[in-house]
Amino acid sequence: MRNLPIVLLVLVLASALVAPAVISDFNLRLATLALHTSIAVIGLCIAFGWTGLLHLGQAAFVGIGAYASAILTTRAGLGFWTTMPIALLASGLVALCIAVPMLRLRGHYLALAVLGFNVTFEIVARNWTKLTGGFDGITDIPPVFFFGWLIEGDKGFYYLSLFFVVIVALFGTALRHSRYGRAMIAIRDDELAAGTSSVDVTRIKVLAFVLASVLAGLSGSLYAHHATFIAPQDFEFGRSVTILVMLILGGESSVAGAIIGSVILTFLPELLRFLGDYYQAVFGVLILLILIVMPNGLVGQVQSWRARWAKGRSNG
Amino acid sequence: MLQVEGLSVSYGPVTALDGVSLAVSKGECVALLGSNGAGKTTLLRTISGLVKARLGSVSLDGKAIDGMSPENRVRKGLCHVPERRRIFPGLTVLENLEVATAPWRRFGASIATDLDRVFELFPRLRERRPQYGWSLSGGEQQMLAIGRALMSRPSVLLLDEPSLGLAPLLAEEVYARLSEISAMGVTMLLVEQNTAMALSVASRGYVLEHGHVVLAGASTDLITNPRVREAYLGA
Amino acid sequence: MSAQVLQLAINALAAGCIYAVVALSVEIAYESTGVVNFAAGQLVTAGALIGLSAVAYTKFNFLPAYLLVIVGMSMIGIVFLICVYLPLRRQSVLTIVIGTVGVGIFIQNVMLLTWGPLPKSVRSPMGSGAIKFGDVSVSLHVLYVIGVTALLIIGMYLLLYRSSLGRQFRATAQDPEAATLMGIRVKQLYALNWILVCVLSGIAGLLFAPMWLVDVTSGDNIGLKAFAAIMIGGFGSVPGAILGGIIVGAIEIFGAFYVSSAFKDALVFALMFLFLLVRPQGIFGERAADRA
Amino acid sequence: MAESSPDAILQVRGLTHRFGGLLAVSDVNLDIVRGTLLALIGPNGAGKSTTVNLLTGVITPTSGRILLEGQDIVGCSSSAAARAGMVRTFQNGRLFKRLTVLENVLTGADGRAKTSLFDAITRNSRFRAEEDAFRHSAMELLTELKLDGDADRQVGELPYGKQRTLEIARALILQPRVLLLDEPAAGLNSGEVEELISYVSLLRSRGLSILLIEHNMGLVMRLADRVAVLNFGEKIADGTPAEVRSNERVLEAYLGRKASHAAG
Repeated sequence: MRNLPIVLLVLVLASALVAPAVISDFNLRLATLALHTSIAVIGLCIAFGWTGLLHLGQAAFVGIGAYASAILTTRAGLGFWTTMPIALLASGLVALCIAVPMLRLRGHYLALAVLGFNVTFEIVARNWTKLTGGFDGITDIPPVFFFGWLIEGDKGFYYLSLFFVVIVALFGTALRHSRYGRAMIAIRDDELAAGTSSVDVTRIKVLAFVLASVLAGLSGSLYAHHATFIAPQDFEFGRSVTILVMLILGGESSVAGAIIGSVILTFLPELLRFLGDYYQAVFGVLILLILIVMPNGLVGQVQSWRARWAKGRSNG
Repeated sequence: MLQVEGLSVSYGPVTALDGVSLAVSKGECVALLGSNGAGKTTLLRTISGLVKARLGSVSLDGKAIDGMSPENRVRKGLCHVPERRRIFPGLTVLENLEVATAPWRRFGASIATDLDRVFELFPRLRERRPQYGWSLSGGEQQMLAIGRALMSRPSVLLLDEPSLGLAPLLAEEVYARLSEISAMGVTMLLVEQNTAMALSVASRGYVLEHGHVVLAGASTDLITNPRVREAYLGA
Repeated sequence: MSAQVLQLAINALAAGCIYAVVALSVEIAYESTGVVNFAAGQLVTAGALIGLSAVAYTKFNFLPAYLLVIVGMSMIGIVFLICVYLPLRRQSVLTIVIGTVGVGIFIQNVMLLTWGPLPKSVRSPMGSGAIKFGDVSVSLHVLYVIGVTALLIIGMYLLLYRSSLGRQFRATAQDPEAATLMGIRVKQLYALNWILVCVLSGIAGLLFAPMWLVDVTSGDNIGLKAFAAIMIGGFGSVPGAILGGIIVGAIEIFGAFYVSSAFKDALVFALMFLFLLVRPQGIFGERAADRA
Repeated sequence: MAESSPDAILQVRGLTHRFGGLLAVSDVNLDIVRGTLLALIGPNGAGKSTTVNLLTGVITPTSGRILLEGQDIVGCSSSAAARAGMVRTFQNGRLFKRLTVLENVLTGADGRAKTSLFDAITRNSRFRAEEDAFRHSAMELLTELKLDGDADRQVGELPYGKQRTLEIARALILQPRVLLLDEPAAGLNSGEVEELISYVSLLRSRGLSILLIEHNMGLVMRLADRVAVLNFGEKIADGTPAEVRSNERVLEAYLGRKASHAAG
């Protein structure tokens, strides 16, 4: 029983590896989307799930990464492996610039400030036509070469995304089990006590916000090359809400939950296709139900069931 | 008048009260003594309905009020003046007093006599009528908290540390007013760390330790009982 | 002042009035529950669209139609209280805030299903007439917006500061537990709160609808501007919300004319960021660090 | 003013704090002699908690100086004060609920960490060595406090008494120069209080300087080398436990005027 998590992990990875062979092209496309979205969700897990920053603008940072990649590849002719690091850097730098003044703010101030940033980003993306292509967005973003091997079609991109998700998940897990992860969770649990336990609260908050944005940038860069077309509405405030809901659904302080949440919420419109136009309304109700029924998300729910089960066994 | 039987309260794993029983008869003033963390405040909060008891029962005038909401307990004449006064800082003194008439005031019912009664007890409040709650000094805030409670026309008054943070002279003045209120026939249960003051108004007292009643008796007996001193100053 | 500037100023005031009413609704919810209502924009749209249907239903009898809107919005407020606020009340404020986002999505899509995606034009009870003052032409609806807003603000003032109910409402907002101990029925006041919030947003919807075309997303932008208005005016201050709304209206109208109509909204948010940097408490507000 | 007695590890001079118009702490002087325990007592609302907040950088004083080993730490952030060696526990147990018992203690150790973010996410040998060292000292502390069996449990599963003990462990791993214990006995049963007393005595015998904030004088009388008494934000007495216990002003503050006459 002790090795159960490891067994599960191997099973999940194995099925993720063989999935492209068995699922339809359409589902493969969704799975790829779910994978690179989950990178942004893991980023939000660091900022919101652990550190407690109510971050309602993750989509804007995905957008910065996507536009940076798209503009540099289409205009300057650079390849993905050059633009991707630049995209990360761009999102991270923008985050750093706004983090220091914004993180003096708490709770709803931060939420509204980041929301305002998201809306401003949309306005700029729509109207700075020369740079961003305005409403029409940027088309014909080139595919990715991997050591001269063209990663084309969904199958190749699926494995590329999976590779990055595994790297990011490992990064997230390592971070969680280091002093940085501890400090972040300490800040969310009790900021005052974290300070008196020698945690440098401001520095860790800035770090969490910047890391979240760097991961969003990676997610955006992958998105741009996968979709080969980006437009401002891909990064609007509503998208930030979706990313947040993915995290809450999966379990707000768990890397695995972030991935699970983004997979479920990416496939949900398909699963609920019979609802037709009602899907979005149901989506709103779904948010409320998750908040009311299982505020700790799927992972949190499973953990509490396991704890109860273990308790029942030790008592019985 | 007020009867508490076998009351037990826990906050998660911590037991705050463990089988506390006490009774206050009509018109009586009873003091509740004990050190920090003994469970005095929890007891008052349970009586006024803010905290749900795990076991035991509270009854008022012989009728159990256990399921009743705090708002409805006020309507039955049970009013709790909470620790640290908790006046409404953004309401004026007059508004603080008027707002407490919500339980009984219907259209047109006059509050003038009730206001007069409070202003007679606390003339300072009359002067301060238009001032905001936050601008009052600690002593004035305490007077306002007591005055506000009187506006709800209580038959039983629960008071939590009315002398907290007050200079000795002010605390004595507050206590002088409390004995006047007691003389008007209002039943009182008084939590206080200032033993001498509490016992100067109260006729009887209970000593609480770790959620248990460890001692009960007349004020005159308690004041000389070494156990009371121990509870505060240690052996 | 040239006629043109005066003309712009009047339009700015009208737009500002609408933002001020929405900001007032957000501010009331925030002061009494600590919750920032992210569904404000969708509630504005709901007011406009319910108004549209109600006016058609009553065959352009505006008074009963508007009463229908107020009843409808009150019902939304009560449903919100029972289905969202009360079940989530014990959790952190952040959770409730995310809950309001869910409510917004729900309302928006129910409206999409009911009214469809196409923009609609809405008539004003004042008709489409205008008055000319020299070179300045002011539509009757704009004057109506300013008048109704003034009445609303006076009405809210009387309700909150001159009535027994308002006293209880403010007491509950400041200290719900102490209010309970004074025999105030706190749940009823929470109901009043959410009814006020929804009705105010709904009235803002009725006011803005005849000025622009209405579709299911038109309130979103108004909600966002109302947030900016509160940040500028200062969280925790009713006069701040009203002043902030008018400032936002002015920046938008003058900015569109003198700077760029594409970036007029960006100007609003730029000012908001400037305030966050230099004076995070806004013009009148609480200190930003005080409330978590 | 005895400016620099060589064996005073903490010297507080003229500490004053105003909330609005209210003087919460007024011109307070305190001295802790290295390796001794000073108890700070006083009735509810006397300003004890404010004093702790001032000493640990949670709030900044209106005026006054706080000299830790001769160095003024006024204006330091709470984390800087903690790293300087001014470490506290909280009156009502503020642990990190979503971390395990061991992780709670480790948070305190992290202030001494030298490794970078890069080391942490690559989990290289430098990082692992540091982490192992921290874990080792954390486990040592937990063993000493009989919490080693609970190291991997969530904090919420611990009984209250153990939670209070855990807070002391989290403070101790910071290697404090002065340990501030804010009402450590609140809510403990009498057996737990005895254990607390013997552990605090042990810490002092190892040379740790302690400031104990306590409401319950029983505990104070058994532990303190010196006692300072606050009332209305002012220090009204300072001396040995016996001196303070018979001090007229102290009795008055605690029991009220009449009782102190009756008792005296």
